Formats: sequence, C-alpha cells, structure tokens
Amino acid sequence: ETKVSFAYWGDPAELPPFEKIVADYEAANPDVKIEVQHAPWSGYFTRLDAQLAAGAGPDVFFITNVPTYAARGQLEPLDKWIADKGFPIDQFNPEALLIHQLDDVLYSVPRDNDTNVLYYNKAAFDEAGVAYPTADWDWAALRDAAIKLTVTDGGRITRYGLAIEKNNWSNWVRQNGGTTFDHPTRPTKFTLDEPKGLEAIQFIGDLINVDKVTPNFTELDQAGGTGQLFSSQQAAIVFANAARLGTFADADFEWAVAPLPKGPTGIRSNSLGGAGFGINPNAKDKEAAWNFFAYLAGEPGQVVFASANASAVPAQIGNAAVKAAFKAPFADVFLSEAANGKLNASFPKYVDITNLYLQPALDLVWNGEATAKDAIGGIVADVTAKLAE
Amino acid sequence: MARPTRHSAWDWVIFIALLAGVIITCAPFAWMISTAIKPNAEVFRFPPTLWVEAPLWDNFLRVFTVIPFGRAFANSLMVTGAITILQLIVCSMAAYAFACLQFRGREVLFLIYLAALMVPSQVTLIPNFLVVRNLGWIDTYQGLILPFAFSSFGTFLLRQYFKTIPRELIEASRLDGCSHWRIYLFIVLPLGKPALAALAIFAFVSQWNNFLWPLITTTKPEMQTVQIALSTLQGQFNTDWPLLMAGSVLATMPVLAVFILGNKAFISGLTAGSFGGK
Amino acid sequence: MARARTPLRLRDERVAWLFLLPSLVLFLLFTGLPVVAALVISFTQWDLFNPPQFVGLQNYTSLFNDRIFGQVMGNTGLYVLASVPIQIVLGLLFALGLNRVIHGKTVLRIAYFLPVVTSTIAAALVWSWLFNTNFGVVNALLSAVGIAEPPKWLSSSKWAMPAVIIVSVWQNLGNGMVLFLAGLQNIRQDVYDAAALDAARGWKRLWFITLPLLSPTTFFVLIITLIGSFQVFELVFIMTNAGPANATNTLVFYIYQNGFQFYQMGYASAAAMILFAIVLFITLVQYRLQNRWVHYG
Amino acid sequence: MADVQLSGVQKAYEGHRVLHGIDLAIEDGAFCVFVGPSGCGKSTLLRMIAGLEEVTAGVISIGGAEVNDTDPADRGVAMVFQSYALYPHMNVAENMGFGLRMTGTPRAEIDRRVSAAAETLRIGELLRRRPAQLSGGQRQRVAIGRAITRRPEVFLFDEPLSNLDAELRVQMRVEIAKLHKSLGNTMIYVTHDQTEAMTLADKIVVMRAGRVEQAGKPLDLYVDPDNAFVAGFLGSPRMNFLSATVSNGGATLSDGQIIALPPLFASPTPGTALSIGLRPEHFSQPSEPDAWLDLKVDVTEHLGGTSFVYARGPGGEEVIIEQRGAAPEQDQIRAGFRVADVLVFDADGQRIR
Amino acid sequence: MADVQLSGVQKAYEGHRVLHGIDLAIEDGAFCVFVGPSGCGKSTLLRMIAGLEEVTAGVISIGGAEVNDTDPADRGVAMVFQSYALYPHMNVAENMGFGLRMTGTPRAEIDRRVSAAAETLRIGELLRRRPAQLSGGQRQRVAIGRAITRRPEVFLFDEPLSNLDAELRVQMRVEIAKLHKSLGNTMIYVTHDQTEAMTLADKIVVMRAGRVEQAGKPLDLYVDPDNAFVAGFLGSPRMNFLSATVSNGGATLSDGQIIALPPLFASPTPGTALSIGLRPEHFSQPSEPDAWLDLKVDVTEHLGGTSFVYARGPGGEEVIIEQRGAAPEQDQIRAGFRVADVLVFDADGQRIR
Ligand SMILES: Nc1ncnc2c1ncn2[C@@H]1O[C@H](COP(=O)(O)OP(=O)(O)OP(=O)(O)O)[C@@H](O)[C@H]1O
Ligand SMILES: Nc1ncnc2c1ncn2[C@@H]1O[C@H](COP(=O)(O)OP(=O)(O)OP(=O)(O)O)[C@@H](O)[C@H]1O
Ligand SMILES: O=P(O)(O)OC[C@H](O)CO
Ligand SMILES: [Mg+2]
Ligand SMILES: [Mg+2]
Repeated sequence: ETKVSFAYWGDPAELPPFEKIVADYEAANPDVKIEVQHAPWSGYFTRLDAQLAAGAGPDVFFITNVPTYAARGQLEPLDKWIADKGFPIDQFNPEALLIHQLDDVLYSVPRDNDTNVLYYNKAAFDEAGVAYPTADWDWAALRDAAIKLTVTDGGRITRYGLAIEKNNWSNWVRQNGGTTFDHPTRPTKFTLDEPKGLEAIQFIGDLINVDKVTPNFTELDQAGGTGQLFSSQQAAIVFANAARLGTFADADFEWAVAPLPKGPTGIRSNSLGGAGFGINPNAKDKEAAWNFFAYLAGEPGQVVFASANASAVPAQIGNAAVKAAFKAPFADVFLSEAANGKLNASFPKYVDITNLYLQPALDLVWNGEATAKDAIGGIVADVTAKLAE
Repeated sequence: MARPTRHSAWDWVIFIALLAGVIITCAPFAWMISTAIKPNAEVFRFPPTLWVEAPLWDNFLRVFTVIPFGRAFANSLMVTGAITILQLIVCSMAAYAFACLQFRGREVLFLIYLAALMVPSQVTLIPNFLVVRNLGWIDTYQGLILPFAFSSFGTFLLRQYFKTIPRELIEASRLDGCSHWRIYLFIVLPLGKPALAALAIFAFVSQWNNFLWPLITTTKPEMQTVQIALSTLQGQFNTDWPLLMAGSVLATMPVLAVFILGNKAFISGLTAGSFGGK
Repeated sequence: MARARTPLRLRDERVAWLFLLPSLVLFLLFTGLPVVAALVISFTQWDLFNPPQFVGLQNYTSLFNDRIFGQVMGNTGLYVLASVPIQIVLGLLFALGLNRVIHGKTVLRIAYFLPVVTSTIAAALVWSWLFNTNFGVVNALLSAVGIAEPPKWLSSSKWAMPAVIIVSVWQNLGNGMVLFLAGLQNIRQDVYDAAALDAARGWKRLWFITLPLLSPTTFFVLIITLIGSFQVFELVFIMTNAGPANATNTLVFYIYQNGFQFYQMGYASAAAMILFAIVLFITLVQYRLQNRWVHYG
Repeated sequence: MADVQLSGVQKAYEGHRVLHGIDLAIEDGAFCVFVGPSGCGKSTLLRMIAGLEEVTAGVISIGGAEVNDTDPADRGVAMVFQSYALYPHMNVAENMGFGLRMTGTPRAEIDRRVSAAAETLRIGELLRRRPAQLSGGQRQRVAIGRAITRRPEVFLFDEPLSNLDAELRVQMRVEIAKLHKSLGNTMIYVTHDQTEAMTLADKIVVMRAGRVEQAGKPLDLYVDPDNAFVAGFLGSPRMNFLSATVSNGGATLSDGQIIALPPLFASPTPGTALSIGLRPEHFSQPSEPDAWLDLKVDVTEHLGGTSFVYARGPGGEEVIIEQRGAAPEQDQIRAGFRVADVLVFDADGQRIR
Repeated sequence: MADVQLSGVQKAYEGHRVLHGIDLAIEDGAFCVFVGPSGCGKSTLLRMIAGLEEVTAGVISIGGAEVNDTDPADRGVAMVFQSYALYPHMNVAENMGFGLRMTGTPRAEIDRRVSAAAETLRIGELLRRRPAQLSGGQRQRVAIGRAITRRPEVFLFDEPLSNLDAELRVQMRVEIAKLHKSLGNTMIYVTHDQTEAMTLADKIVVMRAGRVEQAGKPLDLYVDPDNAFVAGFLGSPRMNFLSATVSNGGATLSDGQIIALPPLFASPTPGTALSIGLRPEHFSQPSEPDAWLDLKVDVTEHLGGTSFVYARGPGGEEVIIEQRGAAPEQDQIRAGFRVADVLVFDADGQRIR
C-alpha cells in the first residue's frame, strides 16, 4: 500500500471538498492511502516550516507565498512532470500562474481565484433607504452608502456601513491606478509612495478614522472577522471572497452580492490567483505524490471545489466540466469579477518586506496615527534597500 | 490573628477590595462561559451582555462533534499526565542528588541547569524538532512527552524543599539499612509530597496549555491535543466564538481540578521549600 | 554487594551520577544540545534549509544596527519595567489582604489563581475582545463612567502595550500572590507579637516587620517573574501579533519572527543569546544585591 | 511601676473555655511566677495581660487602670518570649531600640538607653550583630535587653530560659533575679521549671486546667500546699504519695504497716482512704527519724553529692528517696523519716491539716 | 554484643581538625557516657562510630573488627537522635519495623519484634499513631524502640533527653537505665546533663576541644578528678575554685586567711599559685567542719528541700554554697567544711594529689 501525505488549511466550512476529494481518490485507488494533515490557518505554516526545515513534511501540500518556498528548494519543479504527464496547464489563467512560479519555473498549481465581491445586507439598505449596489458604483458611491448605512448608539457604532479585509489594500491601490511595486513578481522599485498609491491608502484610512464607517483591522480581528460582523448584522457591506457563500447561507436576513466598485477614474480591479498545491521534493514516492496531485489540482479536484457550496472561483476555468460545476449563487458576478483579476505582489522577499516595513507603516495609517504620505514615505528607503539585497 | 478589638473598618475595606479583585480575575472566565452559551449572532451585540436569557448549553456537547475534542482531550490528559509524572520522577531524582548527595561538580551542574531557565524555547524549537525527528518521534507520544520530562524549574523547586528535610532522618534511615535508592523512595519522596504537589500543578498547568510543540510535532488528527483541536475552531475568516469558548471552558476544567486537588499541599510546599529560612 | 572497601564518600559520588542520569540525558538531548546548537547557529547565516554559513559576529553587529531591534529592546524594557513591579506589588497587596481574611480564603485563592490556569490562548482572545475599541466591555465601562474618548487599546500604538501589560498582570498575579501568601504564612506570629508590644502597627508594621521578613519570598518572586517576563510571547502573539506598527514587538517575538517568518535562524539565535546574556546578567546582579535587602531566617 | 489585678478573667477560643475566671492580685514590684502543667493556660493568661489576646470576660487592670481595650504598646508592659522573637533582620541595637523608635523617641535618647541596657546585660560588644550570629544565651539577653530599654512598668516573661542548656539556664536565672532586685519592677514569669519558680518568685501561682490551684510564697506552697496537685507539682523529684486508710493509731499502708500521722485539726474517721505525702529529701538523714518504711529498691542513681534511690512502696507505688553522698547499692532499704514531715491528703487530693 | 575500640581516631573538616586522636576502649556491655562542653566533638565521635562521618585517621573497631569503611547499616549499631528523627509519615509500628523491613525480615518476625519492643517500652497502644500525634516522651520512647527492634550490638544515643521537660527527663532517664540493665548491650551516650552522666554511666568520658580529658567511673571522676576542668564540669552547681598560694601552714587565700590543705603526695613549694576546689555540697552541714570561710552573700535561692547561697569569696570569686532546708536570708555567711574534702589544683589546673 502506497502512502501519500497531504496537508491543507481551512476553516471548518471549507473542509468538506478536501475530504471528498481524498475519499474519492482513495476509492478509485484502493492501493493508495492518503494521510491527511489539517491545521487551521493560524498554525499551518508554523508546522509546515518546521517540518520542511527538518527535511520532512507532507508529500503534497496546500501553499501560498510560493516563490519563498521555491527559492529554498522546498517545492518540486512541476514543468517536467506537466510535460511528461500531459497535465492540462493551459486550462488555467496564465497570468494567475505567475505567482506560482520562480524564475519561469512553475512550482505549484492554483486551486482557485481569490475573487472578491461586495456582500450586502438588503434589510440594512432598506432600513437606511439606500439603493442596492450596482455594477456602476464607484468609490464615492460606496463611501456615500457606507456613511448612510452606519448606525451609532451613544457614541458606539452598532453597525458599520462597510467592512474590508486587511490584506486587500493592494487591490484598492490598483483600482486607483497605482501600484505597490513596479512589477508584481520581479520588482525593482517600490512604487506605493507615488500619489495614486498614497491616495488609495489614505482613502481606506479615512473610511476608518475620519468617516468612521469601517472597523479598524485589529478590531475586525477581535470581532471575528468580516464573516462574523456580517452574520451578526453589524456590518452592512463586506468585501470578501466566495468562501463566505457557505458561511452566510443560513443567515436569518436577506443578502446579495454585487461587483466591486470602480476606482475614481473607472478602473476595475480584483485579486488574481490564489493559493495552490505543491509537491514536496523530498516526497518518498514522488510518482504517487504526483498522481494524487494531478487528481487534486486537475479536473476531478477542481470539479469538487467548484461545486462545493463554500467554494471560490475555480482556477481551471478553461475546463468545461469545471466551469459547468461552478454553480454557486451569484456565480455570474464572481466570474465577471474574476476577469478583472490582477496580480498581487509575490516574490521571495515579499514576506520580509511586508512584516518588517509595510505592515507596521500601514498600521499607522489604519490607526489614524499617521498620514499615508508620512507612513509610506518613511519606509521607502528600507524597502528599497531590502529589494536591492 | 492575635490582634484584639480594632477589626472592622480596615478589614471590611480589605474584604471589599478583595471581592472586587475576584470580579476582575474571574470576569474573563465568566465571559467565556457566557459566550459559550450565546447564540452566535448575539456574541457582539452592543451593549455587551454577560447575562444570557436563553442559554444554549448544547455548545458544550457540540464541541465533541464538530472537532475530535474527546480524542484530543484524552490525548492531552495522557500527554500532560505522563509529562507530570515523569517530571516528578526525573526532577526529584536530580533534586535528591543535588540536595542530599556529595559529588564533584555539584554546584556547577546545578547552575547550568538553572541557566537553562533563561533560554527562550523559541530558539531551541528547531534544534529540538530536529532531534525528535531524527529519533523518528514525529506523531508519537514519546515525541510529545519526553522533551518535557525534565524541568530545571522543577529540579530547583524540589531541591530547595529536599534541603529542608532534617539530616537526621536520612541518617536514621541509613542506619536502618537504606541504600540511597531506598532513602529516596521511602523517606525523601513521601516527605517531599507538598513540593511534589506544587511541581505537579506547575507542570500540569504549563504543559496542558502547551501549543507550539504539539502543533509542529503532530500531523495526524488522532494525535492532536486539546489546544490544537481548539485552535482549529479559530478560523482565518470566521470564528465560531460560542463553540471556541465552550471548548476553552471545558479545557480549563482538568487544570482547575488539579489545582484544587493540590491546593493545600501546594501552598505549604512552596513555603517549606523555598522559604524555610534554612 | 560491592560495598566492601570503597570509602563511603566515593560510594555517594557514584550513586549521585546514577540519580542524575535521567535528567542529564534529557537535559543534554532537549536543552543542552539545542542551546549549544543555538549558540553555534548565532555565528552563522542559516535559512533552515540550505546549509548554514559561518559569518562570525556579523549577526551580532547587524543587530546593533537594526532599527527594529532597537525598538524591540525598548518595548521589552518597557514591558519588563512595568509588568514586573506591578505584578509584584499587586500580588503582594492581594496576599496581604488575603492573609487577613478569615473566611473564604480557599475560594478567594482559587479565584485569584483562575487566570493562571486558564489557557493563555483563550485568555488572550477574551481580553482582546474585551479591549475592542467599539464593542469591548472595557470601553463600554469607560464611557459609562464618562470618559468620552476611551483609548483604542490594541489598535493604537500608544495603548497596545499597556493593554498587553494589563493582561499579563492579570494572568500572572495569581502566581506571585500564592507565593507571597505562602511567605506570609511563614512569618512567625511571635515576631508580630513583639512588634505589637513595640508599638509597630498599621503601615509601620508592614514596613518595618512584614516586608523585611518577606524579602526571601520577594526575591524568589522577583527572579522568577523577571525571567518569565523577558520571555513574554504568547500574549503578544495572540493579542496583537506584535503590532500595531511593532508597538508590542518584544524580544522573544522578534526572535520568533526572524526564525519562523524570515527564516533567519542565525539572526534569531544571536538575538536569543543577547536576551540570555541580559537575563543572566540581571539575575546575577540580583543575586549579588540580595544581601543588601534580603533577610533570611 | 504598677500592680496588676485580674478579676474574673476568662478566655474562650471559639466557645472552648480555657481559662475559667482567674482572680489574682500582683503587687507593685512583685516577682510573680505562673507554673502548672502544659496546656493549663499560663501563656494565655500572660498574653492577655500583654494585650496579645482578647479578654473574653473579666477585667485586667494595670496600675489601677482597666486595660482590657488598651493597645499592647500602651499598657506599659514588655514581654520576653520563649522563642525570644527577636527581629531577625535587625541587629542587636536596632532590636533593642525598635520600640523607642516606633514611639518617636529621639535618636540620641534611644542610643543612650540601648547602651545602658546593653551594659547592664553585658552585651555591649554584640550591638552590631544580627540575632543569627548569637548563641542562645546571648539571644536571651538581647530579648531581655529589648524589654528593659522600653522601661516598662511590668515585665512579662514566657518561659524565657527553656531553650537554654542547663548551665546557661542557671546563669541567666541568677541574672534575672539580680535584674529584678536592681530595677524593682513588677515581673510576671511563666515557667514549668521547678527551680526557676522556687528561686525567682515572691509569689507562685500554681495553675491547673485554667484555674488557679494555689497562690502564695514559694516556701509556703512547698511546705504547706493546699492539695496533692500543688504538693506534687513543686519539688524535684516529686513528692512520694502512699495510699493508706485511716486507722486508730494513724494510717494503715497497703501492706498493713501502720504509721503515725502528724497532729491534724480534723482527724478523719477511721476507714477513710488517705494519701500520705513524703518528699524524697525527707528521707535524707533526718536528725531523728521517728518512722520507717521498708522498701524494695529498683535502681539507685548517684549524682556525686546526692543519690536517689528508686524504690517500691508497700502498695507498689514508686518511692524516691534522696540520700546524701553515695548510697550503697542494695536490694532493700529501710528509710527513716519524721512523722512531722508527713503531709496528709484526702481521697480527692485535698490537704488535711 | 560487642566492645568498641577507638585508637588514634582523628577527624578533620576541610583541614580543620576537630578530633585530635582519641584512644578509648569501651567494654562489651558497658554504658559509656561522653560529656563535655558544646562543640568539643562528642557528637562527631559518636557519628563516626555509627558510620555517619568518615574517619580521617585512626581505627574504629566494633566487636574486634575494623569498621572504618563499613556501611552504617552493617556495623550492628543503632542510634537514637536528639531530635528523635522519627519518620513523620510512618506510624509507630512502621517506624520501629522499618530497619527490619529494609533487611528483608519476614513480616511476622517484624511484627513479633515490634510488639516485644513496644511492650518493653509500654507503647503498645500507640503503635498505629503517627509521630505528630505523640507527646515528647512518647516520641522518645518510640525512638528507643526503633533502636531496640533492630537488636543492635551497640546502642548510640546523642543527647536523647535534651528535648524533654524536666519531669519527663527524669522518667526517661530511669527507663534507659532499666533498659541497659535488662538488655545488657554496649551503650554509648552523649549528653551535657550532669545528672544523666552521673546516674547512667559505667564509664564517663570527659572531652574538651577534641581531646579526652579523663575517662573513668562516674564517682571516681567526681570525687577524684584529674584536673580542674573535669572537677568543674561534673557537679551542679559547679565546684567552687578559690585562688591561693602555697604557704607554710597550708594555702593563703587572697584575703590572707590561711587554710589547711589535705595531705598531698608532692607538697608544692611555698609561693606556688594554687587553686582550691570545694563543691557547694561540701558546705552543707558537714558532720564536723574543721575549716571555715567568711563570705559576703549576693543572693540566696530556695528550692524547697535545699537552698543555694551565692556568695563572694575572699578574692571576689563566686562561691556557691548548698544548704539543707531553707537558708536564712543574711548578708554574711560563715561556711564550714572539712579540709579532707578540699581538692588542690596547680596553676594549669592539674590536680595535685
Ligand atoms: N489560638 C488558640 N486556639 C485555640 N486554643 C488555644 C489557642 N491557644 C491556646 N489554646 C489552648 O488553650 C489552652 C492553654 O494554652 P496555653 O498556651 O496558655 O498553655 P500553657 O500553660 O502556656 O502551656 P505550655 O506549658 O505548654 O506552654 C491549651 O489547651 C491550648 O490548647
Ligand atoms: N559538618 C561540619 N563541618 C565543619 N565543622 C563541623 C561539622 N560538624 C561539626 N563541626 C565542628 O566540629 C566540632 C565538634 O562538633 P560536635 O557536633 O561534635 O560537638 P558536640 O560536642 O556534639 O557539641 P554539642 O554539645 O553542642 O552538640 C565543632 O567545633 C563543630 O563546629
Ligand atoms: O497586617 P499586615 O502586616 O499584613 O499589613 C497590612 C497593613 O497593616 C495595612 O495597613
Ligand atoms: Mg505556654
Ligand atoms: Mg552534639
């Protein structure tokens, strides 16, 4: 009996498709046993890193920040396997694959596209007398609605007009026509300090601190995230990905989704790419690992993910069966928004730069303790130096 | 207290202050319980409420079905129990040598043991992980248990206590024909009970709440400890607070039980051990 | 039995090492080896995966030029300087109070120890939630007593550290209190009787009798609390993740961050060695100073 | 200087009565010793006088003023504890001066009084030492010194010498006697040591189970005790008691031997059970013995100057006989005494005079 | 049964010598008592015999066999500690049977021997109690019982009675004497109590600063000491020493008074400084005093049966006089004694016979 170990993270609601794929695969391949290692997002990488550092680790694993792992040789290069085995890599969005590469070599295959939409609480809109969001909304319309939707009681906010997620800011920068780096995967220059970028950052900061219609990210974490806030009707609109569909399914109020708003100059942007699956170069039985990988990352797996209630937009969207399986509510909105996808920065030093410089600087803006200009301006030298290293 | 008359005023002030302190120390715990029995939607209701009109007690049962809480609980009991017992054995043996035996290098070795207290575990995590992996102990109970089977703190605590055992008792037992092993077993261990209880509480509390080590050295669900199982409830985007709090409350119970059981002995153990003035 | 001719003392010596054997094996394997490894690693550049490269003192020199490390040292200093005295003073005060209570001692003791036994993770979660600027109970209470602009706590670089300190005090108070209580019970009643006849009452009694006689306990608590507070990690990890803007980034968190987020084990180990040196130094100084204020027997 | 008056003083701990109404007058300048078996309430009574224990009922007055609710420090008393209770963290001078410092006495005055007390007690060169660096006898002296420095009106001692070894005990006993002579204060002293009680006291108070059995001058109690308890309690080795019944010519012992009784006020009716008390030293070479006992010897102890013969009386009672010099080893002894020395007690232990 | 021989036994702690070569033979079945001032090395010597301290130099043999390197448990000795050292977590029976249990004696045999010892010591009904539930005297008995049960050849006692109060001390002393009589074992006993030493010993070993000053029968040492140290150490209150110089008619005291000396073998040359030793009891009603001292009285202590007069000798030396009965209070006393009782010492304290 062959054993293949497989690690992934996920909130409880996200787990059923993983479990189904494993079960289906084992049923189809009785001589193979898939050893499943699940950990929540909060602990997944700590464990994975320790294992990989010790030359161990799962054979196949769910992964993000691919270039960092690839640079350390902790991911199996896939090009040769794909060529040998005829994996339909052309059914994936080639741009989305960029963040799964390092130096033009592919190291992982994405599971989905982390497409965001606006979820909105119809009752709240009705109550505030605000018209439901449309595809024509721009930032101003969004801000305007958020202000009207925010409810306060004795100085305390009992319902936020809008809640957004912490790691989504770069999308806002793009909607405003700005960039963070001159190139998302091969940067040479830090560009967030240019006016378009600063404007976008400041816009978010002001939603939080000036308009006071959006919760601070620390607060959002403490409150249980956008999902929790929306479920308990304490946020009227949230920016979130398709994973919420499952969470909100049994909400006791009416809600719907809408496309993201346009930037002030009409630019549309959404996230492109998402986490993917990789193979451990140290896997004992690489052939077996690949076989499971191909099932998981290819059509059979993609169909399961696409048809799961809690799924995100599937990555292998060029495959007819996969596309057909994607029958999520508001699937059309997700698919059209997926088309606006643009890459987030993704390169080996990005983790360091984020943790050391970007995040602390952005914290100051989110907390209203500094303007975007001052905060971002203050780290240009550090980030530039790090890029140059 | 042998202070006559003049009680009242001060003592009332102190008593009330202490009760206020109890409210502060227990409030988060009360909050945990109150959250555990709230409907999810009410968790963040403003203004915040501690009292729950219609408590949902079944969260305490749901924990067992949503995550493998029962198994994790059993694992934790097994691992923490084993660590506690091993620490008691290993530390008491070392403490016996430090407190009751003469040997060259005693002071130096003791200082080395003590200095180990000052090294943060984050630094030794990876080297330790390598050791355990090379021993083939990933996903094993021994991998969870043995790295914690010895504790400098425990050795320190027990040594201080053992030093207060009157020398005559040990001499009497030597005359009675005891080898050192028997002195250790029949005299020092029984007499060291309070300090052992103290160590048991300390070891149990800290190991029960250990998170990082079990996280990285176990991969199989059936090897999960309570803390790991609980952490799976804390999602990336969404957390089921009532369930997480119900689990946390349940997870505190064994530690509380151990504290209450050892409480009496614990207090006197610390007294006699560290501050006997000898 | 092999008793015959060996001098009695040497028999002790052999037995001693047998008694030490289990602890030695475990210590060497799981503490000694890793610590030595960490020391060696601190002179290398190592990303955990590729073979380490010897770089001499470079990690140490870079640390001294690292702006964030400077901030981290400052944060750690602030945390230690604030939380240790507060923990000790409050622990002492509660112990003094508890020592006077006649009924319900056990229940109070358990209540005060509750935070110690509560898992840090759960406690930190509940607290970060109590501290929520908008929904949190803390600010609800503060506004109730008329504070118009209550602090933003964990989302403010000014107030995040105080919040962490408050929680750490809350969590560790019970430890110190229990130790002090034990120490207080050890003070002989006859000395208090003598003090009563010598007209030492109230604060005079506290200052001239209780505190000096409690000093061995205070010393022990001080050392243990100091060592522990230099190693604060979990609270920061869960409550603030070192933020906002590194305002709560402390030494051990920075070590963790460098080791497990940036994969710079050498750098992390060097920071750990500096931490070790600081704690060892402070502990040794305390040992040295103790005969000035610690009164045994 | 002050006298101490106790009237109807009771003490109960959580309802459990340990002192049952003590009436006692201790004159100004008297040296009063409380003796009695362990647990009889000596320390409790002393601590109540000091103000360290609350008075359950009754009145304690010092120098004429009721002190029941007075703070210990304001009663003008000083106490020397069995355990010395020195402040371990202060040196000898600080220990002795602490009480004065607490009452705000000026530095110079404290120094003066500490030196004076130190000189009296010959501990001048120890003033900078900590208690832990002193021998038992020296600690004892410091404890007394601490009491002296405060110039109390009443000194209280709770078994101050019981932790010292025999030789030191004798020395310190003599010093305390001298101290009393030179200071002239009222002193109240608890002990269970015979010799201390007999040698130090102006007045001995013999207590039993929370009651005063007899109080009076030491020799009066020794020679003329009110009951068998007091008779037995004072004297070492203790008084011998032989059971007997009243017969015509005197008292019949268990073996039928009849001994004469001293003249008694109220002659008991024949047939009554009695107890005959004879101290060991009454057998010791009396000038003209007029009665004899024939005893079987168990052991003989030679102390050099004296010997004690442990023998069995007619009823199997242990009888101890003191002899001058080295008593010969023998199995039988014929011990002579004088009938006039005999004390007679009734069946309840009450003295028949 | 075994004799104990020490030859040239030395002990040093880290180079600091505390015993300087002790030669001593303790016969089989003897009761040997070590006395001497605190710190002179009594306990150290006893502990070396027990095997609890290493022998620095010299040889210790028990029953003819050298035991220097023998394990304590294999020497056939049992020890009773000053602090009793009972195992607090075992009941009385377990305490007593522990040694046998450790040597693998069958359960039934242990029970038998424990009961036998318990009977001897009359603690049969205490067997199920823990030490904490016993009084001091009972604990003491258990400690002895523990020693007895093991049937050692040699019993060692280190101040076994010093924690007991006066009355119990007397009782237990007698019991130990009886025990020795009935068991007949060799017993070595450390004490600093006069009475114990005098009454219990077949042989007293007087030690000072790590050396044996004199060893011999108690009364021999008391009556005929080799030096002033031994003379002063035995006897309570201690012997009085008066300084004098040899003159023609005898010895001249500080005030010029001349007293006769007893006949001496080697008469010292006139002018030599002497010390005259006289015990307190030598003043106590001697049949025919043939010499007198005129003394100033400091204090008089009345103990009931006897009194002690604390007086000053001609040279200001403290002189204690024992008197039978109640001595009258007086400022001056004329104390008679017999010249034959006088002991004479030279300036170094060596006895002149
Ligand atoms: N704090 C207390 N609580 C309850 N009972 C007490 C307390 N203190 C003393 N007693 C009891 O009061 C009685 C008298 O005790 P006290 O200490 O006065 O005796 P004592 O005569 O001094 O004895 P000793 O000679 O042993 O010192 C004893 O029965 C004792 O158990
Ligand atoms: N472990 C030790 N280390 C150093 N010196 C010691 C040790 N034990 C005893 N001594 C010294 O040896 C000498 C003899 O001590 P020992 O205990 O034998 O005296 P002792 O005659 O029994 O006195 P006491 O009557 O006070 O019990 C003392 O000066 C003591 O200080
Ligand atoms: O009674 P203490 O010594 O515990 O101290 C408390 C103070 O007296 C309070 O004023
Ligand atoms: Mg008492
Ligand atoms: Mg001794």
